[in-house]
Amino acid sequence: MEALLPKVRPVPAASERNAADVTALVVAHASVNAEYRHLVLHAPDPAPRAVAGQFFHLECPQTDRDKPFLRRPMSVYKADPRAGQVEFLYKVAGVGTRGLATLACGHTLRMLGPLGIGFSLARDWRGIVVLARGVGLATLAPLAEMAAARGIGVSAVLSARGPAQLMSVARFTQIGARVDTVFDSDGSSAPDNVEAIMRRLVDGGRADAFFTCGSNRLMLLLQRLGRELSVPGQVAMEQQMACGLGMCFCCVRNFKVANAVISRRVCWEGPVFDLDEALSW
Amino acid sequence: MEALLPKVRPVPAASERNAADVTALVVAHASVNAEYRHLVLHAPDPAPRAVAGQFFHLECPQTDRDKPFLRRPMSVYKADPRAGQVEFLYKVAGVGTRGLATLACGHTLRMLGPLGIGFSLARDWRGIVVLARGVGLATLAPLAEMAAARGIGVSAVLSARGPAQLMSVARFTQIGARVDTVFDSDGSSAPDNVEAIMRRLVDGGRADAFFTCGSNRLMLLLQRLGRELSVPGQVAMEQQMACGLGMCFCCVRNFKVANAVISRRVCWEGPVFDLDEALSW
Amino acid sequence: MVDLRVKIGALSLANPVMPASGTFADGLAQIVPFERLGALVAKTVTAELRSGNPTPRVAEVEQGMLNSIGIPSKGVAHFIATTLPFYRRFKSPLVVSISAPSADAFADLAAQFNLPGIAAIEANISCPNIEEGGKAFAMSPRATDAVVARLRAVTGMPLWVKLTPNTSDVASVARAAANAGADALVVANTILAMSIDIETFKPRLGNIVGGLSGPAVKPIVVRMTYQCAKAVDIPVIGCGGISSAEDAIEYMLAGASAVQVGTATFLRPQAMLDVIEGIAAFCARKGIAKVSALTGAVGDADMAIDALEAVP
Amino acid sequence: MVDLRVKIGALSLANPVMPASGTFADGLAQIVPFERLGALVAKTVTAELRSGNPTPRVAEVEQGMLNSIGIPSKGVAHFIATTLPFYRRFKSPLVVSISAPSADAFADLAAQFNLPGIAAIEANISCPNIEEGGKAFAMSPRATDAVVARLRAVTGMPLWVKLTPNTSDVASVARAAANAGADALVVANTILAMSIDIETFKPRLGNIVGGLSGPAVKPIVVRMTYQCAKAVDIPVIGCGGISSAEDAIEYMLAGASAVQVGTATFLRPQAMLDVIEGIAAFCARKGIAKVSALTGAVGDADMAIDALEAVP
Ligand SMILES: Cc1cc2nc3c(=O)[nH]c(=O)nc-3n(C[C@H](O)[C@H](O)[C@H](O)COP(=O)(O)OP(=O)(O)OC[C@H]3O[C@@H](n4cnc5c(N)ncnc54)[C@H](O)[C@@H]3O)c2cc1C
Ligand SMILES: Cc1cc2nc3c(=O)[nH]c(=O)nc-3n(C[C@H](O)[C@H](O)[C@H](O)COP(=O)(O)OP(=O)(O)OC[C@H]3O[C@@H](n4cnc5c(N)ncnc54)[C@H](O)[C@@H]3O)c2cc1C
Ligand SMILES: Cc1cc2nc3c(=O)[nH]c(=O)nc-3n(C[C@H](O)[C@H](O)[C@H](O)COP(=O)(O)O)c2cc1C
Ligand SMILES: Cc1cc2nc3c(=O)[nH]c(=O)nc-3n(C[C@H](O)[C@H](O)[C@H](O)COP(=O)(O)O)c2cc1C
Ligand code: FES
Ligand code: FES
Repeated sequence: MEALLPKVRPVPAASERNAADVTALVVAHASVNAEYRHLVLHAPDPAPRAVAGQFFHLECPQTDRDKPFLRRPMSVYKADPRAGQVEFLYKVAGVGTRGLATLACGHTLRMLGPLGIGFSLARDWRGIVVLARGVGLATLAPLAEMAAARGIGVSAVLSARGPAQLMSVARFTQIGARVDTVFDSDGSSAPDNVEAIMRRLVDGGRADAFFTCGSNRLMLLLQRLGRELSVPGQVAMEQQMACGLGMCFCCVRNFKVANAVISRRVCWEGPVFDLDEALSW
Repeated sequence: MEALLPKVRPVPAASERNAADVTALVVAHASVNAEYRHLVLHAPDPAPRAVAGQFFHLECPQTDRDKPFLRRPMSVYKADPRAGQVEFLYKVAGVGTRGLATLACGHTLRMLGPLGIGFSLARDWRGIVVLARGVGLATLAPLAEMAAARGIGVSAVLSARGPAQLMSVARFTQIGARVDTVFDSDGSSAPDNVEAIMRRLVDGGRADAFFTCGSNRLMLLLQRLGRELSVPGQVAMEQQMACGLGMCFCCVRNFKVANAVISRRVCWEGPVFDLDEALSW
Repeated sequence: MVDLRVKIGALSLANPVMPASGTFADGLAQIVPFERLGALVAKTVTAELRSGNPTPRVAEVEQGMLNSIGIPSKGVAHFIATTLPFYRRFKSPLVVSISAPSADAFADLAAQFNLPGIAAIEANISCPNIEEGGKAFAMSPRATDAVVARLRAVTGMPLWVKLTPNTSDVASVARAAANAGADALVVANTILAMSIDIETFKPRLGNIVGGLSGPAVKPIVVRMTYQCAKAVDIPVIGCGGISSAEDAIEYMLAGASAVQVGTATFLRPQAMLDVIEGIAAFCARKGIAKVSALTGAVGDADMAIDALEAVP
Repeated sequence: MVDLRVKIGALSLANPVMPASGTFADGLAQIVPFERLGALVAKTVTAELRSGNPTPRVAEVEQGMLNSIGIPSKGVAHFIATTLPFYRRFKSPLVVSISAPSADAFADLAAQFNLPGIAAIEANISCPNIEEGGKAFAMSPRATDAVVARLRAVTGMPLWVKLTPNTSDVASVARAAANAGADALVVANTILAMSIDIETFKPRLGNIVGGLSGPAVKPIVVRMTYQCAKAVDIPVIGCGGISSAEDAIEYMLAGASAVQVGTATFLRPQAMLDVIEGIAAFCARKGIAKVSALTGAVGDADMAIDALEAVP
């Protein structure tokens, strides 16, 4: 059954992967809102061949105030092999991202990638539902485009604190996605309402699979619905990383497979995992 | 005997000193030759009240390549209380001075000082002889001005690898100093010749005291001559420093006092010491 | 207003910040009003004259420095005649750090400091013990017990014992010191280290090896502070790589009742003042009325531990 | 051309640079041609399945990182079936790192690696010894002697013993390992450390404490390498904070015959290649024909020591 492919998909060996540590050039870098920044880089191969759900490990600049020691993982927000570009959408959260935020056009950035396993789309799917919040948008926006390119319809439910925090809506509407927005500010992001929207999308035949990222609460909601309504799903997860290459075992998360709890490396076996196997974090 | 004042002078207590850690503004910064740079700072009180032989402890900027951890000591090359300026002449030697060399006009620099004990001039001296090489020039140039201001004649013997390495000659000639230059390139800096010049200056009644800095070899020469010809002297010494404030005892050097070898802190009991007591380094 | 006072046994300090021994002297009075410090800690003094180690005595490394000063000292008589009167001018309590090569010599020295104007004795037992082939007392619980018991017998002063990080089991040493009668522990001295100039092939220190201090040691000594604070009931004073209020707070959360600042003062002479102000500001922001509430407040009890279980 | 070859006992390496155990895996093959490394060192394997420690397992500190991975392992059978065949594809010698909770268990495990395609066994004896209340073997000379002697009895393979820096007297531990039959020492594993988030009051590691690695530990471990190399006649492999050719050279001058690179690979995946090239360039510039001439070449014999002598 191709719809179940994520579950049985073998983890690709190192020889089937193609990461490289490249020096990329900043070509645009701007604030999206008070917290998020959008970074566009010109990067040599293989970086622009990243697929939705994959990530890069970024060497964040040191500043007088901040001395990030480790690299920081960032999902690819857009990758364009023809233009030779890679984009990120990130939240200024701490030491590393504050350093990143100081990059100006013309500066360079070392980045390792593409890393990890991206989203999978089964050939027989006709519609997918994407539920995103916060940073999750950065990860799911390119998935919507990938789906559209394969003729799969996309319904996106985008959750945010308020309209000012909403991002990337155009990325979804441009590919013809049906977009629902829900907010904390007007109460529409409450679980009951999100669940109702999801059920309507499933009832409307739009949900051959669920995709989510960015919120533990939404992940659990979608997992419960997926089990009840027999909709498969994928979730992109985060974890603190050191190497990004499967070497250090820092980035593990727990998954429930059959009756056992197993740990998997987010950077190597993920960051995209089967929704049904994911455990709360 | 005032001429012997450096020997018996008590080391001033902390309460008689006036160092502060100030933020100074770079107003000029240029190369003097291939190795040396001249840095001019606008600095708040008490920095511009530094006297010849005193030094500052500079917080050298970190760069991508260099991360100086400790501060670096630098002699005051010129201090002008009315203009509120302090100047340094320094050699780009390693981690710290490479960092320093990146300062541009408008940048700021933390500096602690004035530190240490400067040169002393006895009231009854009529002429002093200054023997300088390399970095020693930076330390001795303001001494010449201090002497001239007190009506003491200055004879300067400036030693360098070649004419291209000679610096600050104008600082000496402007105050009417008699300047001899000696070079490695033409052999005139050889000990015998320097000694001959010195003896002539003493014979000519120009040497009530010797002053030197920057070369162990020249220091020993002057010490020997001073003992033979009963000319007192002062030497400004260097040593690696951590605190600059007499706290860490990193910066000690050995001195011979009566028949004992004692250690003194260059930053606190010095950097200017009695020439006769100094030991080779 | 945040209450910054802390108690180290019977001794009350106006705030938890004081200098580390050997990184503080009269010269700093130009920059720092000594009255504002929680305590004054003098450089370690020995009974006899000592010259210290050959130069160079300092080398910088990444985020830290090596020193091999080697406790130069003008001896106890000079200290009592000169250093003591100087520090007595300030109202902050004075802690006298002492060192000696045997337990008996330690006791002889400590006995000479039963003097007014001294608030506590800090026994720097990280120094070589000639009775154990030059191994520092604080490297072994047995030698620590021996020297602290002798010290306790001769002094009624608050007795602080400064441990070395160069030991396998700092908690056992801490317990030995506490059981032998220490009133507080200082954790810790410098970590033995080395640096070589690859251009000249020479060690960067005249003494070949020296003590590492500064930010590089902080995570190691925070761990030791945590272990010691769990091991004993007496106060622990944290010392190692503290250069900001954040660092000091981390030590306090790990179990320290107060902190000592060393190397940071070399880089920023007013560092201790910044630490005091920063702690007050932090407590105010967090709604913490007394800084002493930070001591040992690390949230280690209710850690959310994943139920990891491996399968092939 | 500089001769980069070094010998670790009977084993010849094409160059002195190899990864540190636990910081290396197949994933790096995308970036680094494994044939160019002096050796390949696999992640420590245990006999049984182990899950490792709770998350977060990593925290960054100044010039270093803390990890509390805890040796997750899929067990020896999986290693032999899967990991071994993978590494055997490369011509660089393979070093298998092993760990066990008792001397007997160590020996049982080592005996299973008397297999073709393995160049050496690295015994990671920095792990807890259940027979000593969980203290690491390498914290004491006695426990080290016991485990190394047992290992020596069951394996004819080159036996490398990896020491812990968390000990009072690393030279004695080194001597114990050498006397019990180790062919080489790896100096050292990580230094036990801790970091607390002052906003949340939580330890930054799920396991509360973890191992410090990276540039911050270099001066400490260079010192240990120097002490161990002076103490034993077998080769010492330096490991701790090496991220450049300069660092590697410093370790070799201190006495290391080869070096392992760990954390630096996380920051710059091609770090080992840069170290190899940098060592070759350094030797060429200095006119050093064989890199092995660097080993122990520190100029510590003729140090100009000042005749310091104190007077009041
Ligand atoms: C595969 C992957 C893809 C990601 N993609 C994006 C993205 O596209 N845009 C974006 O804004 N962020 C993304 N993140 C999260 C991003 O890596 C972290 O926000 C960033 O590392 C924080 O670094 P910092 O130094 O700014 O903050 P820090 O000071 O390191 O930490 C700030 C807070 O973030 C937490 N944190 C730190 N690192 C991580 C991490 N790796 N994962 C989760 N939490 C972390 C810390 O515990 C702390 O609470 C992704 C993470 C992963 C693992
Ligand atoms: C009181 C005093 C006044 C000084 N005045 C001047 C001055 O006016 N102009 C000037 O160019 N230099 C002066 N120096 C020397 C200057 O401090 C050093 O050149 C500088 O610290 C080197 O730092 P770096 O990081 O660039 O080099 P590093 O990488 O630290 O060292 C380069 C070389 O210089 C040696 N060195 C480092 N620090 C010192 C030091 N404090 N004293 C002596 N040698 C050192 C090192 O051992 C090494 O061989 C003075 C030193 C002292 C103690
Ligand atoms: C230059 C220097 C001299 C020191 N002298 C002493 C000393 O005399 N007695 C002592 O107990 N500790 C001494 N120490 C250790 C410090 O008191 C302190 O324990 C150590 O430096 C760690 O703290 P820090 O990282 O804040 O510097 C000295 C440290 C330095 C750097
Ligand atoms: C994430 C991580 C995992 C490690 N796992 C192991 C291990 O499994 N076995 C081992 O002997 N050492 C392990 N180490 C220690 C390293 O091999 C090395 O001794 C230490 O990191 C010091 O070197 P470095 O500073 O170059 O990283 C690990 C270190 C790190 C950072
Ligand atoms: S980050 Fe190292 S294994 Fe995932
Ligand atoms: S530099 Fe600290 S005493 Fe002189």
